[in-house]
Formats: sequence, C-alpha cells, structure tokens
Amino acid sequence: MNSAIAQIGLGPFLTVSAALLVLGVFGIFLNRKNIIIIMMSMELILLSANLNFVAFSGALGDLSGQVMVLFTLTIAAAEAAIGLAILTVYFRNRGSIQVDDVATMKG
Amino acid sequence: MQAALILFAIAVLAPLGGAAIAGLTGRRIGDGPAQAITILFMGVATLCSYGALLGGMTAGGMPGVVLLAHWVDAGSFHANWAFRFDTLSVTMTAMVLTVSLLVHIYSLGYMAHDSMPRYRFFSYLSLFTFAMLMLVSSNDLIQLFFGWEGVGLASYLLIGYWYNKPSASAAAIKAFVVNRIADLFFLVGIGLIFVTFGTVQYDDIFAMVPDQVNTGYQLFGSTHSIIEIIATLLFIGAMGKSAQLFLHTWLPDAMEGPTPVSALIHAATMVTAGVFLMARMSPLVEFAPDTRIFIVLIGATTCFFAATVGMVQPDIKRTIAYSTCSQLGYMFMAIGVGAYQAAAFHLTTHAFFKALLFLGAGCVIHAVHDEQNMFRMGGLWKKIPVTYAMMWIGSLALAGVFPFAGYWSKDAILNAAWVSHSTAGTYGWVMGTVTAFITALYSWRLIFLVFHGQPRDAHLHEGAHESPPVMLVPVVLLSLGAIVAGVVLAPFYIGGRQVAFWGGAIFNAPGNTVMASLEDVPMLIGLMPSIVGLLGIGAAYVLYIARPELPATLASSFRPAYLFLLNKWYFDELYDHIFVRPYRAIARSLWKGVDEGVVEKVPVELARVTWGGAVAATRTQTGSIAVYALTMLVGLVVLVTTVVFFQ
Amino acid sequence: MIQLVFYVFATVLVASAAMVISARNPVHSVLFLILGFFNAAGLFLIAGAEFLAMILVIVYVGAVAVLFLFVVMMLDIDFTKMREGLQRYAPFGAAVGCVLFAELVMAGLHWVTSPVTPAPITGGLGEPGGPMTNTSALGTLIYTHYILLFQLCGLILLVAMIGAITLTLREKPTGRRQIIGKQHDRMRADTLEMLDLPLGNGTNANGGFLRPPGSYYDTAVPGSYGIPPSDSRASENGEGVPK
Amino acid sequence: MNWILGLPELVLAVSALVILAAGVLQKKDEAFLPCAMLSIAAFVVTGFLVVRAPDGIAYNGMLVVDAFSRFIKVLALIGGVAAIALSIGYSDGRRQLPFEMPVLVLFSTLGAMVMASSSNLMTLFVGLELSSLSIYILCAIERDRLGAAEAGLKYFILGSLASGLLLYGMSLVYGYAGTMDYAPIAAEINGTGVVPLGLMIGTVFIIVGLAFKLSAVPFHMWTPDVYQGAPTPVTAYMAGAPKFAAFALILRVMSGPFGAMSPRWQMLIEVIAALSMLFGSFAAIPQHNIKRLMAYSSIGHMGYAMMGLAAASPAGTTGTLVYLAAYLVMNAGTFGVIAAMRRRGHEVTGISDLAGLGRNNPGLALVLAICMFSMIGVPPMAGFFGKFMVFAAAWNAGLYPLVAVGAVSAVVGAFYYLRVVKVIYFDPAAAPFDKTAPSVSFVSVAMGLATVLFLIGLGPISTAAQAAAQALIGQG
Repeated sequence: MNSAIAQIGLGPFLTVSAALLVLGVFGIFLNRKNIIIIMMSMELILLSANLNFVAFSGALGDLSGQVMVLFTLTIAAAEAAIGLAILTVYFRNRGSIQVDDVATMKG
Repeated sequence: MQAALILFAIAVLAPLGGAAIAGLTGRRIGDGPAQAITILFMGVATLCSYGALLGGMTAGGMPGVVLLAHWVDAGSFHANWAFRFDTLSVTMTAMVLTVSLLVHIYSLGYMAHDSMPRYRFFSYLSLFTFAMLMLVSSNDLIQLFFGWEGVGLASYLLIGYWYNKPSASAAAIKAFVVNRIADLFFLVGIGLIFVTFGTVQYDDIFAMVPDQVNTGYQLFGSTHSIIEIIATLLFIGAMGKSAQLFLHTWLPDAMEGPTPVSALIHAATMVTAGVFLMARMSPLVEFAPDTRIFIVLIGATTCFFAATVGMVQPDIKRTIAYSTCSQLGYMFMAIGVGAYQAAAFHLTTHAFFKALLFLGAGCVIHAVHDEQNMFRMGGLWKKIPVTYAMMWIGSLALAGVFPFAGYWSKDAILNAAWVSHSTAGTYGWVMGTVTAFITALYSWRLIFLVFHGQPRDAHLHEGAHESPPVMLVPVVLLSLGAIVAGVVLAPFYIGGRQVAFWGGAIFNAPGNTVMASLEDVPMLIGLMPSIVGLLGIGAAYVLYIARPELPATLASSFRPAYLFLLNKWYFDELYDHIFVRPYRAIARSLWKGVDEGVVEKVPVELARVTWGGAVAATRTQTGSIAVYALTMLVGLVVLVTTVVFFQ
Repeated sequence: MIQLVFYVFATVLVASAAMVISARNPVHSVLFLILGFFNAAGLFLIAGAEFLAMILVIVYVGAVAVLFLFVVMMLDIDFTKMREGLQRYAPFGAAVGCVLFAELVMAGLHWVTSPVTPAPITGGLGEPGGPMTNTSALGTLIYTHYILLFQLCGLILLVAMIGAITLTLREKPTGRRQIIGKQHDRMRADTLEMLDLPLGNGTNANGGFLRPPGSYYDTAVPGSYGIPPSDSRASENGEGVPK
Repeated sequence: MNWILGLPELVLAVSALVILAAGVLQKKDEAFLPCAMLSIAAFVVTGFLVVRAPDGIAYNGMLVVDAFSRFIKVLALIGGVAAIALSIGYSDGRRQLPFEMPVLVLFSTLGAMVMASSSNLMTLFVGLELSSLSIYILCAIERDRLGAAEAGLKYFILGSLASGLLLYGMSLVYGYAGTMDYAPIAAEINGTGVVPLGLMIGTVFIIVGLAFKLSAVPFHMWTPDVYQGAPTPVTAYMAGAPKFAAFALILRVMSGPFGAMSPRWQMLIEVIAALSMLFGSFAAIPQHNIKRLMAYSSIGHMGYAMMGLAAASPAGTTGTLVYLAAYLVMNAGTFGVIAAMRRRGHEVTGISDLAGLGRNNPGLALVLAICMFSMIGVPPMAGFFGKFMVFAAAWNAGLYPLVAVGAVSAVVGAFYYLRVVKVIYFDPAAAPFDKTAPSVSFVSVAMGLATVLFLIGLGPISTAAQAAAQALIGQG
C-alpha cells in the first residue's frame, strides 16, 4: 500500500469522491440555468470515479485502476467534445441552451 | 297390410312436404299457390290416412312399425325414426288430418283479407300437422318428444302469427314458457324411464313394466314406486300440453291467435296430446294407482273450474277455450279411472264438435268484423242462419244431449267414473255432472247472447253477413261429424267391438273392469248428463231470454263470487305473485346488481383505471432533463438503500 | 503533514465543485472547474499517480476546460437573462442526494483489503528488477496488457472527431470557393443555349429572359437563399411542436 | 496473444476506417449510398467471421468469445444491417443523411460487439462508450432539425450521467474486489462468502448504468423523447443492437462475477422488470406518435426480457435470448413500416397517418399487423415464443407475482397494439404514402416473414440460445 494513503486512510478519499459525485448529480438536476453547467457536472462525476480509481489503485498497489483512469480521461475528453458539438447543434436550432427549454417533446 | 303402412307413412310425411314448399318458396310463388299446395298435400295425406285406417282395420294385424331410419345409436341408447301403426295412432292420424284439412280450407276464407303473408300461416298449419302426426305416430318416447316440442313450436308460431300485436306475442311466449315448465318434468320422466328400463321403445318398456312395479325409488327421503314417479312426471308433462289446472293459464290467452288456429290446435288436436300420451302409456299408467287418483282429482277439478270460469267470460272465444279446458278435464278423469278408451272416444268426438264450435265462432267473428265481445252482439240469428244452426249443433254435442256425439262420450266417462266405485271416481262423477249442467248453461248463454235478444250494437248488427261457402262447407262437414260421430263410433271405441277395434293398442290391467262394466249403471245415472244438460239449457233460457236482467242482479248480489269467476279464480294473479314477481325481482337484481353492477362495471372501471394509469404514466414524461435525471437518481437511491438495509 | 496537504486539496476541490454548479456566470463555473481539476491533480499525486496528475492538468485544464470556455464564449449567450434559482423539487432532490452521500460514506468507511485479492497488475512498478517509474509502468501496460482497450480508445477519439465535424462543420453553399477542375470542365453547352424564337413570340412569357437548364438557379443547394417558407417547418410537423 | 479471436472486431474496425476514407474522397452528396452498401457488406463479412470464430479468451482476459457472445453479436449485426438498409430509403432527394451515418453505425455496432465479448469491466466500459458516443452523434445527425438535436442532447446528458454512475460503480467494485476481471471477482465473491457493502453498492450502480441502456424503469425516461426525435433509421438501430449489448452485459455480469450473489440482486431485477412491463404497457395507451409508441413498447419488452434474467436460471437466460431474437425481428419489421411512412418526401409519424394502409399498401399493412400481433404475443408469431419461454422460466423460478404483473401488462399492452391494427384496417383511409424504397420494403417484408415463420427457425435459435446460456453459466 502506498505510504501516503496508509497515513491518511482510504476513507477520506472515498468521502471526497462521494461528495464530488453527489455535487455532480446535483448539478444535473437542480440547476435551471444552462446546459453547459450540466456538462461540467458530468465532468465532476467522472472525476469522482477517477479519484476512486486512483485511490483504490494506490491502496491495492495495482496499476489497472490507473490505466482505467487513463482511458476514462480519454473517453471523457471525447464525450465532452461530442456533448459540446451536440449542444452547438441544439443551440443553432433552438436559440437557447436553458435547461427548461429542452422539453419540446414530452408525454 | 304393407300398403297400409306405406299409406300411413305418406299420411304422416305429406304435411311436412306442404309446409316446406309453402314456407320456403312462399315468398316467391305467392300466397295463392302456397295455399293450394298445402291443401293439396293435406288432402293427399287425409286420403292416405283413411286408406291406412281402412287397411289396418281390414287386415286386423295391427300393430305394425314403419322403420324409416336409425337415428341415434349411442351406447345402450337407441332411437329410431319409425312410425307406430296401431289403432290409437291411426285413428288419431285420421282425426287430426280430417280436422286439419277442414281448417286449412276454412282458413282460405277466414284469412283471405289478412295483411300478413298468408303462405306463412298455411306453412305453419301444415308444419303443426306434421309435428302432431309425429307425436301420435311415434314408436318411442324420443320421437314423441320431438313431435311434442314440434307442436309446441308451431303453436308458438301460430299464436304469435300477428306478431305486431303485443298481446299476441305475449300470449305466444306465455304458452311456450308454461309448456316448457311442464316439458321439463316430461323430459325428466323420459330420462327416468331410460334409467329404469334401459330403453325408450314403447314395446320394450311396456314389456318390462310389470317387473318393475315393486322397484322403489328414493325421493325426498321416502320411497316411492318408480312407476308412480314416472307416471306422475309424464302426467305433469301432459298437464302442461293439455292445459290442466295449475298449468292451464296459457290456453285462454292462446286465443289471441287466429280462430282457425284455436280450432285446430287449441281445441281439436294439440291440447289432446296429453290425453293421447296417457292413453299411449296406459300399460304404465295402469300400474300407478296413486297417480291415477291424482289424475282424477286434477281432471275433475279442472273440469269444474274451467266450466265455472267459462260461465262468466264476455269473450266468445275465451268461453269456448275454457270449455275446451273443461272437456279435457273429462278426458283425464276417464284416464284416471282407467277408461282410456272412453278418453280416446271423447277426444275424437270433442275434436269434431269443438272444432265446429270454434269455426262457428270464427264465422260469427268474421260476420261482425272481428268483434269478440258477446255483450256487443245479439239478435244475429236472422243475419247468419247457417252459422246459427251450426252453433246449435255444436252446443248440443258439447252439452251431451242425445243423440249428438258428445252424449255418447261424456256419458261413457261419467259412467266409468261411477262404476269405478272409488272415492276419487265418485268425486269425479259429482264434479262431472255438475259441470255438465254448467256446460249447457254457458253454451246456451253463448247462443242466446250472440244470436237472440235485441242487437246491442246496431252498427255491428247492420254490417253482419253470412260467411262465404269456403268457410261454411268445412263447418257443415264438421257438424255432420258432431252429429253422427258418437253413434257411429261408440260401438268401436267403447262398445261391444272395442277389443277387436283397439287390438291391444290400449292396455287395461287384468283387474280393471271399468270398460266392461260401463253399462252397469242405474238408469238415472246413465241419463244424468242429458238431464242436467237440458236443465242447463233451461237455466240459460231463463237467465238470458226470459229474465235478461237477472244475470246482472246475480252478479251484483254475489259480487265476490262473480269477481272470483270473472278473474279466473285469480290464477294469473296468484302466479304473478308467486312466480313472476319474485322471478322478476331476482332477474332485476341480477340485471342491476350482478350484470350492470359487477359484470359490466368491472370492465368499465378497469378500463377507466387503465386509462387513468396511462395518463398518469405519460404525465411523468415531462420532457425535462432535470426531472428525468432526478427520476434516475431516486431509482438509484431506492435500489442502493434496499441493498444496504435489506440485504 | 501529508494529511494537512490532503485536506487542503480536498476542501478546495469540494468547494470549487460546489461553485461550479452554483456560480451565476458560466465562465466562472469553468474557472472553478479548472481550479477543481488542479486540486484533484494534487490528490492524484498524494495517491501516487504522478502521470495521471500531469495528464489531468494537461488534458483537462489544457483541453477540455478550455473547450468549455470556448463554447461558452462562442454561443454568446446573454447570461443575465438566464433563469435563476433551483428546480421546484430541489429540497426533495437534495434530500435524496444526501441519502446517497451518507450511504456511500458508510460503505467507504468500511473498506478492507479482501483476503483473497488476486495478484495485482503492477506493470513492473516497484519490482526489484529495476527502477520503474509510474509513467513507464503505465506505458508498458497500455501497450501490452491493455492494447485492445488502448486501440478502442483511439477509435472513440476518432468517433468524437467524426461527430464534432459532422455536427458542426458547415460548408456554406454561397462561399466563393474556387474549384479549378470545374472551371476547366465547363463546356459551352452547359451555359449557353441557342434558341430559335419566332418573330413576336419572344421571351416575355418567361419574365423577359430564359434560363438555360442546369444553371446556377437550379443546382444551388436548397436553403441557400434562406429557408423556403413551406419546407423546413413542415418537417417538424407532429414531432417538434410542443403540445 | 490469441488475437485471432478479435478478428471480427478488427475487420469491422478496419472496414469502418476504410469506408470513412472512401466516403471522404467521394463527392459529398454521392457518398452515402456506396458507404451504406459497403457497410452492409462489412456487416455481412463480420457476421460470417463471428459465426466462424473459435471460443476462447484473448487480449489478457479482456475479450472472451463464446456461444453467448456469438449469439448477441449476430443479433446486433442483424440490427445494424436493418438500420442501414432503412437509412438508404430514408434519404431522399433533398434531405440526405451524411455518409458518416453508416460509419457511425459500424462503430457503434463494434462497441456493442466488444460489450458482448467483454470479460473485464474495463472492456465493458470502453465498449459501452464506443457504442454510446456513436449513438449520441447519430441521434443529432439531422442537425437542421430541432427534434433530432433535442433528442441527441437529452440522450447525451442522461446517457453520460448513466455512464458516470456505471463508472463510479466500477470503481467501487474495483476497490472492494481488487480487480476488474470477471472471473477473479466471481472467485472472490464465492470465496469470501461475505460481500462487502461497497461491492454491493458498486453492483447496484452498475445495474443502474446498464438498466439505463436497456431503458428499464425508472431509468427509461429518455426513451420516448429520444426515439421520437431521432431519425427513424437511428431509432430502429437504437431499439436493436445497443439493447442487445446492454442485455449481454447485464446477463454476463449478473450471472458471471455477481452470479453468486444472485439472491441479493434478484429482487432488484424483479422490481425493475415489473415496473418496466407495467409502465411500457400503460404509458403507451394515449400515444399518437408511432415512434413514441414504439419507445414505450420497447420499455415494456425489455421488462419481459428481464423476467428471464430475474429467474436467474439457465432456462431464464435462454428465454431472454430467444425473446431478444424475437424482439429483433418484430421490431425491425415495425420500423421498416415506419420508415416507409412518407408523404411527398416528408416523414409522417402519427398513428392516424397509418389509416387506410390496409387498402393503399396491403403488403406493408400485413407486415405491420403481423409485427403488432407478434408484440402482443399471439402464436405462432415470434413474440409468442419469447414470451412463453420467459414466462415459463419465471414461473418455474417461483416468481409468481412477476408472472402476474407480466400477464396484466400483456393484456393492457394488447390494447394499443390492436389499436394500430384497427387504424390500418378499419379507419377511414388517409392519403397513400410515397413509393417505398426497395431496401425499406425488403427489410420490412423480410422481418415480417421472419416474425411469422419464427417457428421454423425456433429450433436452431433456441439451441443456440441454450448453448449461449450454458456458456454463460459455465463461465461463472
């Protein structure tokens, strides 16, 4: 086990990541402002998972968690790119990126 | 003999041909040809039946069986399509066909101005005739039941012939339903016969009856003779068809049908099917003494009851209908005391004079333009003298005045009741004698009200006219029968040649000496029917000619009794309270409560709940990303919590 | 000491995450996101993932966050008109979130190394064979053990690229791009049509002139003169219109 | 390294790259058709390779090839082919889908195949993301249409949330199990007997992430909106391959690594399945848009298919697989008809627009009627056998309440399917549709036939499904 983690303990790491996760989820469904905030919240969620991976990787002395984080970062970047592209398309059609406006289809 | 059998088969089947052709093609070929065809077939059938009767009598080798086809062969159950050829069936066939042919011809005139399609009427008439012939010519109980239901169906169709008349439809339904109630017992009786004897063929049953006399049957906790139970069940069936007390209510209402129908079905033929059944089953009934007492009681009471009711009816046809009911009571009385031959004899003579009376009444109704209320007629005898004469003949025969047909048969029945020397027989004799008086009274009441006195309705009187020959000829022919049938047939039916005549078609148990000792009655007793008949005529003369105000006085001074009779002993009201209303209440509660409340409401409510659920479900789809995400989160948290706390 | 560093990083990380979702101006949100990533990189360092910490700073701060910033700027939205405040069900949602947080923490505090943990994949890191850094160990792993996933991640990036281009790249039909080959291929018949017009039966019926077939007006991309009145709205029928 | 096991994926990936290059080199408005044809060819070749590929584990335990993965991959490939064929008919003179569309379908299907073959959570995630990201783009690929853009945005946001949760769950599982390979996780859970709380929570997160892809209640909310907004061929695709892949994952994960704790998650799956069936049946009733109707229908069908999963038995797994096969054909047939719903070059999607189809186009009407009856589960259509098998499995597993719920929702669901049949045959006729593209006709007729004649193929299909189930159970 990594010495720093041994000193701090894994609990604080997991608590921080849990806090990030919950904050990210809040960002998705609590705000009414705009969709970019939602996308940033998504990054927070991914970051919380990454933090978990890294912490566990250190605690287990196993590198696969870090490899996973590497891939996750790649995927998150791709996701952000696609998300922003779709957002741009949406903005061009709708002229707005407010969360409440994304509801022309319902029922 | 072979020829006679073939003629017999033709006689039975020809009416079916007429009915089928007229009924199926009537719309295309028109009323005239359809009528001609049915009458032609009926004529052929009638001739054949006489041929068969003659052949059978001369050959003397009765009975025989005409096997047409095997019908049902299921396990031990066998039913064949066969005609039984014996005196009972052949004489019945000849009688039915004769009356039917005359009614057909009569209907040509009577129905000439009807607005309904007439081919239908003639087709029904022929169909009825066929069903009746199936009934009387049956060789087993299944075929008998087939004919039994067939006549019920034809009766239903004919009563309801004027189906746009609500009262006619109601009467048709009533007749059908009341008959169905009785038929249920009959059917159970047939079933019990099959269970007991393992067969439904007459000969096989009759052969086995003596062996089963002592067989007991558990019913309602007590043991009865199986024969008694079967006989009672069959008799209840007969009661329905023959309109005996308690199941008689349909017959007066059936007068809603056209008058020829009343003459043919509800006087001469179908209603006597019960009597025929009892006569046919005589080998079985003979071994059921308790049932026979019951039969006497019912028959005698019906006889009296119907006569009293007939005494006050204002409607000409209903008066005769109650008369029919009453006469059927005589016949059952004869059955009950073991004088089956006398019953069959009265059946035959009654067919002639009652058909005569009905057709005569039809002529009257025809003359006064469909008016049936006797109190609006009067003084018609000059206008329609032939009809007047015919009604006299019919009434004389009905009242049992010597030497008209009714005298011989009614006399025989009363004598039989007398000589049976039993309590029930005595009761029957008393009732029968009293009824004979009443019979004469109401018959001449009818004649006096209709033909004598002052015209009560000038308009009706003015328009009255004699019927056309096509109607009068059948009436005249029937009147001949009503005059001579008794004296001619008496030797064969009940007289010295009866044994040879019946040829074993009717069975009398060894101890049954009623038929043999029929003439062993005191002079006074033998003359009683005629005496009371003449008394009745006299009473009617006093009441309706000499002192026409007297009936009204009597009615008002004995008002409860009068109302009691006028309302037919309140049988309809009684049934209404005992059966109809509770039934309707139950049906209504089932309809409103079970059907509408549960059966209908449950699917409707289910559909409503489903729709509500659907709308609620779609309402959750608000389109808002935030709500969607929240839903996911809630789902996640619920699942996680479940796992955390309930693992 | 290391605890202190950890708690500083952790506190700032959580605080900036809270600011990301609550800041009024999205530009501020992005900036807080960047701050958060820096602190997360710090936590990565503490947990011993040096390479990932650097990647986080370079990829996230350098690319992703800037991309966000770029889009925020590009869309040019008037943020003052944005609806403020929280959703109606915010208290309920917050409560649910807190439950989740409590459960996660509860689980996190009970972490133990499993007794039958399989042999860790180390990629040679810390092995006695030689001095192996975190970076080279990761490199060894992704090019050997995880080659399949590495390639697939490449494909994912390709897909992202395709997507970004397909969705957002617009070739303006009115753009004056010169296509040399097209100019050279042009024949006289393509542009010029000789018509024999009888006398007095001129081109008035055609508005005064005839357009040759295949001319610019026929081949132009639809919509390049603005949206035709009947066309594009119809396509939204029944699906785009709110009820 | 037994790289030959990954040959189908490799071929598909390379084909996608080649087709992409070919498409770029073509003129812009002529590129679509060749690319689509090439993609179909690539699918066919890949399908052939999938069927021929040997069993085994490759890439250091990242990829597993067995009967199960083969079954799912074949289904996914058929779904992909159908979607591309429908997209050929979808493009008309004016509004052309870009040539990237078939390429993205190829990539997405590749992701689905990787998911089906995953034997490691990392492979799972990467495959899932490859598949999902492609679909996000596909949804919005009609970029000038608001509906499509909104569909893409919604699916992207909620899908990313789901993948985030999935990733978080994976991290928990990794932390508490110490590995991300399925086999060691299973071994560990079997070995310890005591399952740490974190591992359970991680499993739940993973279930949630996968249930989102399956559009199972309560993670279904995106489905109607996205189905409605996305271009019809894309919707057809979404209703197929990704669902199969997600099912493959959930089946593999639930019977493999977490198979030993099946009593713990069985109830969760039961609840999700019951809710899905009910919601799918009820919410579809008031719909007017056929694509939306199909969305609710797919929610319901996923519920039925999950019944087999909830049974947690080989028979249940077999039933689920057969159900998926039946769902593939009837769903593709229905979408074939929906793709044919065009008037004067424009797509129409109202259920009322189908009125008179029975008279105007008896063939398509018959296909639609067959598919609807199949969805109800009327024998001898495909849907009946699927339903029968999952119901039987659930009954044998003693899940009587679930069976009851399934029966109720099947009855309710019959209502709206029959309403479609009523509209096409008995309502006053609307204007006829445009001439149907040959590829669309082909897809709808072929799938309609497959739905009717499912009985003929039932033997081989159920044999394959049984083998697949065996492979899956044996793995755990």
